[in-house]
Amino acid sequence: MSYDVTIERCGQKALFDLKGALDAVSQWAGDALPSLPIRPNSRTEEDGIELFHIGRDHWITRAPLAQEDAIEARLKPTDCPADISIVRVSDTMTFFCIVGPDAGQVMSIACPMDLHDSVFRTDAVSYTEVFGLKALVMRCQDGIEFAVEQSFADMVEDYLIRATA
Amino acid sequence: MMNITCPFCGKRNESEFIHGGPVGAVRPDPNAVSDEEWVEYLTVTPNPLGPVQEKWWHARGCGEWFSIWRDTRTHDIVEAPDGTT
Amino acid sequence: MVQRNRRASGGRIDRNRPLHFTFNGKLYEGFEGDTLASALLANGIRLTARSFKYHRPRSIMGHGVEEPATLVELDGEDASGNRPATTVPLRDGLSARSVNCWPSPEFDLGGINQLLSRFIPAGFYYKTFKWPNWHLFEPSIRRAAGLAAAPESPPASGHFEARNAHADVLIAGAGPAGLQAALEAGRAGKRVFLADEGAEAGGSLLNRNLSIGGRSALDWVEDAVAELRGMENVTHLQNATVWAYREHNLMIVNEREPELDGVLERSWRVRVGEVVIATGATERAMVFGDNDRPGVMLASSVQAYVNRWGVTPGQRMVLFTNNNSVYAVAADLAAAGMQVEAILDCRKTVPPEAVKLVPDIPVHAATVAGDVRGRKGVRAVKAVPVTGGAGRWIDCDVLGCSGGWNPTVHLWSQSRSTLRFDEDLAAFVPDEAVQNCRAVGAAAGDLTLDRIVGGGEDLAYAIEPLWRVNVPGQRGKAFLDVQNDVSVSDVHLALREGYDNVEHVKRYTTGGMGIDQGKTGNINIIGTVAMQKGVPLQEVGTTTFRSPYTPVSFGAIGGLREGWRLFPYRHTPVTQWNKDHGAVMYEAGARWRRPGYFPKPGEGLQEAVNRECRAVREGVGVYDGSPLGTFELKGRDVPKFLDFIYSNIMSTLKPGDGRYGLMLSEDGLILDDGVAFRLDEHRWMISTSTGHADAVNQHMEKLLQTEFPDWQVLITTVTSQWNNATICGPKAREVLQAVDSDIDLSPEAFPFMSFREGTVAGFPARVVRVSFTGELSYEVNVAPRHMAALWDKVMEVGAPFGILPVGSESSHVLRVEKGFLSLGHEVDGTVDAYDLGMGWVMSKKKPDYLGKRSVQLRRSGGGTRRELVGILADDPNQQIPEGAPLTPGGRKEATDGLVTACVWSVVNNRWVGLALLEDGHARQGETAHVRLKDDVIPVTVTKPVFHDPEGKLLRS
Amino acid sequence: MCIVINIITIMQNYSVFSLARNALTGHRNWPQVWRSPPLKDRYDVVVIGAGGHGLATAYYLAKEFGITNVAVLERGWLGGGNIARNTVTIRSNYMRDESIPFYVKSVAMYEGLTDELNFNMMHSKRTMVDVVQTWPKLRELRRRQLVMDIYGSTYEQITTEELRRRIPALTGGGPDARLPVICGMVHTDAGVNRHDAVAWGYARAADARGVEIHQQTAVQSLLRGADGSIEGVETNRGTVRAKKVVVAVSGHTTTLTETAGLKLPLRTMNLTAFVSEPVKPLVDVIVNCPDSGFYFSQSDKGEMVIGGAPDMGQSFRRDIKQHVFEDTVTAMLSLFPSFKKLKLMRQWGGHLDIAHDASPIMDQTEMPGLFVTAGWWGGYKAIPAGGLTLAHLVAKGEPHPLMAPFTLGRFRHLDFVMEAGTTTAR
Repeated sequence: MSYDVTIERCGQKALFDLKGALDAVSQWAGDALPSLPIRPNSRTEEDGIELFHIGRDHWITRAPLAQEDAIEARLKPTDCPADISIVRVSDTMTFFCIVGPDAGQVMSIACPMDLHDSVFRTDAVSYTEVFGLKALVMRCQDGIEFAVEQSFADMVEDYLIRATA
Repeated sequence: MMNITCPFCGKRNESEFIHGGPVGAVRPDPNAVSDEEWVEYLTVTPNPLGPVQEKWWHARGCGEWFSIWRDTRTHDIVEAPDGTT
Repeated sequence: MVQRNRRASGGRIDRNRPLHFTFNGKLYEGFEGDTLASALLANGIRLTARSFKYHRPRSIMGHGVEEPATLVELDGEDASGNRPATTVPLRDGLSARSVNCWPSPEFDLGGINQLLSRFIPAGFYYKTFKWPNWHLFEPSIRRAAGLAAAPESPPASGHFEARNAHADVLIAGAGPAGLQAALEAGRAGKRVFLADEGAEAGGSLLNRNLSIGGRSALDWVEDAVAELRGMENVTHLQNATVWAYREHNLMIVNEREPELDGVLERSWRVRVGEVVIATGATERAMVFGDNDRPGVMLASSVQAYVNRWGVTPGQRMVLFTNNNSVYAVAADLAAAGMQVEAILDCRKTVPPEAVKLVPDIPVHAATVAGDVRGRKGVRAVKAVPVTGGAGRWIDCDVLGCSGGWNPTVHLWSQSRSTLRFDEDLAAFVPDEAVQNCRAVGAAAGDLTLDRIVGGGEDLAYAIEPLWRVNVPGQRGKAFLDVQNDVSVSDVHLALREGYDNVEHVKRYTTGGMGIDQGKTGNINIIGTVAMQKGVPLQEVGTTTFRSPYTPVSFGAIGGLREGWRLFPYRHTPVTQWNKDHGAVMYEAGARWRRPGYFPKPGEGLQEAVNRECRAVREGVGVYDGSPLGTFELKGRDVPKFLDFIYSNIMSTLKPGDGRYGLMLSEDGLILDDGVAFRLDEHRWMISTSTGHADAVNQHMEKLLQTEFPDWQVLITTVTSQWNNATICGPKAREVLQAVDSDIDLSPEAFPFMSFREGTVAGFPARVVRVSFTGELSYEVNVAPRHMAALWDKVMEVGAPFGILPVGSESSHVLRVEKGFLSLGHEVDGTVDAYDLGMGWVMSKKKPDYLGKRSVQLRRSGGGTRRELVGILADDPNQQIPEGAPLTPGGRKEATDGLVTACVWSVVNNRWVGLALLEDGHARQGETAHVRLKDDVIPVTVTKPVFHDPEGKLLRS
Repeated sequence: MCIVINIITIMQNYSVFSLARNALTGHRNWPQVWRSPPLKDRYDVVVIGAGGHGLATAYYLAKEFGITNVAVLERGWLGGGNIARNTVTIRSNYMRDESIPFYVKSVAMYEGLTDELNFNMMHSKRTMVDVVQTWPKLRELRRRQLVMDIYGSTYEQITTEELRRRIPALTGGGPDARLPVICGMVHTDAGVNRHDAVAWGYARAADARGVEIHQQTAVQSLLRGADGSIEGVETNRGTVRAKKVVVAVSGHTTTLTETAGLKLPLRTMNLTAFVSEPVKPLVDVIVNCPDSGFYFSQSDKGEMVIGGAPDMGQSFRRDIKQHVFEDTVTAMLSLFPSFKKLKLMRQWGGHLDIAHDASPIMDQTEMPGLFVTAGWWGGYKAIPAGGLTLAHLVAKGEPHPLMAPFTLGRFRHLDFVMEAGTTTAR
């Protein structure tokens, strides 16, 4: 038998990089975004818009690509004050979903981080290593979702195919 | 491969980090020091047989730069950013 | 095919599943559950090997990883070499050969060495083979050395896998102590990782005939394994060796035959809170004359073959011991119907409870084995009083020895935890732990079952150490390391010559440096050294225990990563287009795969490059500049920050304008060159060279987070948010117009070194007027999702203008013609901006910036500098090799320069070069000399620019 | 100079004849390779560290400069430092005028060392072959080639076909590989030998010339005299005085010099190596793969001796970094796929100090009479020339021309000797 997983190279989504102090960012974002997660490496979601707290004074928001322009219009990256930074980064990452009973085993080949559900809870999200690359890892329905820098996507796909061959 | 405590992410594999060298002297005012002092600042770093304070970058993680105290004889992290060991 | 040494019943083998195998070409039969060793013994095969140095006949001595004597080479699909026969699971169709003997163990030509043995003592090669030189002898020495042949090919099918795992506690060894520890941890709800090197759990209990609480110990094992199987928090692996103990409790495990199709072996990196070392103990050999004769075995191994594999290695046994453990062995053998002729026990008095176990077996106290008869197989052993004196011969075909037991402390020692010599056990045992680990069971020196599992029933362990038999009249060599043929006389010679540290002894004699790493013999070497020097063993100390505990195949260590995945690789949306259009792709900086050039069918590199360059100089070309590192900087302090990291002034830039700049390291070396643009009051964009994008990112973040935490600068990497097609050449403006943009492209509205946002071909775009070619040039940045479409549009619209894609080879030519700097060529860790004729980039106004003081200091030394110049050979068709040195007058002496680049210039229709030359700036017009192997090329020194020196074109 | 009264002991000649003669007497009459004399309280020169450089320095002090009242003090056992741990690659394919002649000299001295010391070094001049996989690396190696030629060191480019003919096991790196093999560079001067023989040979020969070697003698601190110059050393066996002290303790240089308040631009790093199981002869050259980051050669015992990149960070712990180790292994398997079935038999680490510019430091320090030889990254190949030139400095007070570029003076104006990163086989 070989691994019982399905692997999907996901379509693009809207991504915005948010940097700055919690108050400054929340204040500027107002109701354009759900409330910012405060616990390190955790995420929140409200009607399709997700927020990842993945670094000190650093968040990423993710939404369906269709909402990209609308969100940008609300966040007004070019107008935001000097002490915060908002940058559209939708194209910078490619997401992969690994779902199925053996998703955990496949991830244990790819990723050195402890993804056991007692440690990496359902709302967890974090940058770590996947196949030696910086990657954003989180849970998804029946498995794990992760993203790598877009230019590496072909290589990661090659790796996953080999790992589950 | 060490298990290094990142102040934001907690314990992670050393392979997620990039070593940034020991914490050396504070950068002197280059217009106020002698040549000798400048050369020493540039080239002489702490090299203790024992605990050394050094910088690490969580490059494949949250991007935080931080410092730890690590014993160069054992690689034990004698003081992590969050005070743990 | 009769297995004449196979017992009628008993053993953990399946007699209903016969397996056929060949050994040295002959066909034999064994059973499911056999190892190659047990099957060979079952078939009465005695001679299984020849020794490394003297080619003495050898047989199987042990039953596990400790086996020193019999190494085999496997053929066919599982081809591999140097495998102890005791660790090779028997398979149907298995084909094995003895290593190190030719043509066969029975008749071995290398055996001639035995006759020469007195001429080749330890370290003999240090003293001879010197004249006329070692080369004369080396080939034959090497042929003799090595054991098995090297593997000829990778595994025909399947692949290796490496995994990560995490646990609260890892337990190495599933013997009684390991199982006990696993049950306790598992019941406590801990995440447990239990790994054992054997085919099945049980450890020594599989070999012995013990009971726990009145039941067979093996029933207890079965229950334990079943209970563990029921715990989802327990991972239990057999055929899995914990072979390395790394810092911070990272344990490396090698799993053989994992249950997954196509996976040959699996390597586990297990990070754990606590390590429990339950690796048991290894029996030690006895040291006496001819103690390597076929039929001399470890007593516990004889017991293992009888109990576990239903094999009687011989008919008439003699046992030789210095401790109690062999009495249970004797009892088992007697019960199995073997004739045990005698037990030779070097102890003055034998504990009665031991004797009670063997009522019908003669026990000779204070007696040792003084000699052995039988070159190709033991025929008799000489029982000699330990005090010396006349002995008597006892006929036998197997001599089982127990020199006592060594706790298996390899992992413990690898963890840097300390050992101490325990006088009662006469062995090195775990002492102080320096990482979070503990040893349990025999590994901790608890050599009796009751101290491990409640109700365990076996004999107390009482030893009187005997490091070597020291009675007169021993004729044969007494071996300490059977695999490397190291004998007591070798160790004595080493000591006599002054190699008196145990590490010297080990290196001089090669004792303990075999594949078995001296598991049965090292302690005897230490003991022999101690006896000779008259010091306690503790003082002699052990040699270092190094990973791996047992050899591991490199394939498993590598896992999936070799081949194409060895290094990451990066693509742009244009990569496919490049391949489709015949680009020669190769590694550029930062792991990008880039087009080197685009040859037409039948076209060579130079022709293709000339074509591409001509297009850029005379018409228009386009290249994919996506890999350039790009960062957005935001905040009030960005101007201050940029002024600090660049050598020139950036803070004065107006929104929409940009500037080229150099980044220096603090010690004044050139880190990177690139451009900075001001997008608006607080937003900036900088671009770096492809190769240094990551380094610059690290550099900036380090400064901001560790040196200037209060500076308000926020950095976002946008290298992959903006790809670019850079349109360059006299017709660039026309082409961009045709591609259609809402940006006013007129030179007045959109001058050189400025930045505009708008749309190009209908896509949101950032257009930048920079030039790395010296021509009018537009860097059109769009989102990657639009890049392929933009590229197609540019090629389509550009076709009438004769647009060509430009590869990195042409980019190189174009920048050399302009004398533009390339970090990989002109910058090699010694030159500074002044040397490169770029003094203008070193700000005089700024009191301080990174590298300023160091550059001043370096130049204040007043030494001559190597400065960037152009060089032209007299013959325009004379190419000068890049990297060639220049020397004074072309003489063969210390160089005074270096050719950094040389290209065929399409605009000058000749070869032009760049060089770093001592005092080069002052030597314009002079002749310098490029020194080749057998030739000198005189060159005229020129300014380092061969095209549009005023820079009109790029500003046009 | 004063007359030196030599107490040269007769060194038993090693030859096939002496071996045969001793065989007949059961090898009972071989003399001690070195004496164990009592430790005196004063010597002309004290050398700290009985490793390759320390022993060589002591030997050449005695042989070339007649200075025999020399004690070599060793904390552990003679030849037990990095010389017991290195991968014995001897070569001179460097890039800069400062480096090449020094290593050319060292290689030449190594080739004559068996006769010089009457001890078989098992020197095998088997050439080193670089496997080139990127164009920038080829450009860099070509650059070295012509500079090396000026100093008589050989470096020839060969085609991929020739490369594969010379290294049949090199079956990876094909045209479609991640990093295709472009060509090879052959350095015929390179070789390997037996590291223990180097330590023991120098020790035996130095001892025969009167040098005393004291093992288990740990130097705890350096003693500064009233005039600020070195006065001797404090050891676990008492004070030993000397007007000249040589620090040759790779890795621990700063640990010692700090006891005298000196500051040196050195950092201690860990470098690891490993060997495979012994197999029949397969590769008869030193294989160096700078683009992949590993190198290896096959020992006369049949083991593949493999080395890779150093660890990040300072370390005095001789440890294995699993991820660094795996990088080396995977790189090797990519070019030598048949090694997947070869087995790792032993691995180890060693620590060494690296200078700010990664080139060696041999000089008298600002403390008169105190000399250091340090910053040796791949210092094994430099032992003979390092020992000879340092002995010259100690004896004559001025640097030997070959070592002049490696003195501390270069840091005064940051005139670094940048050879760093020019190859993995350092």
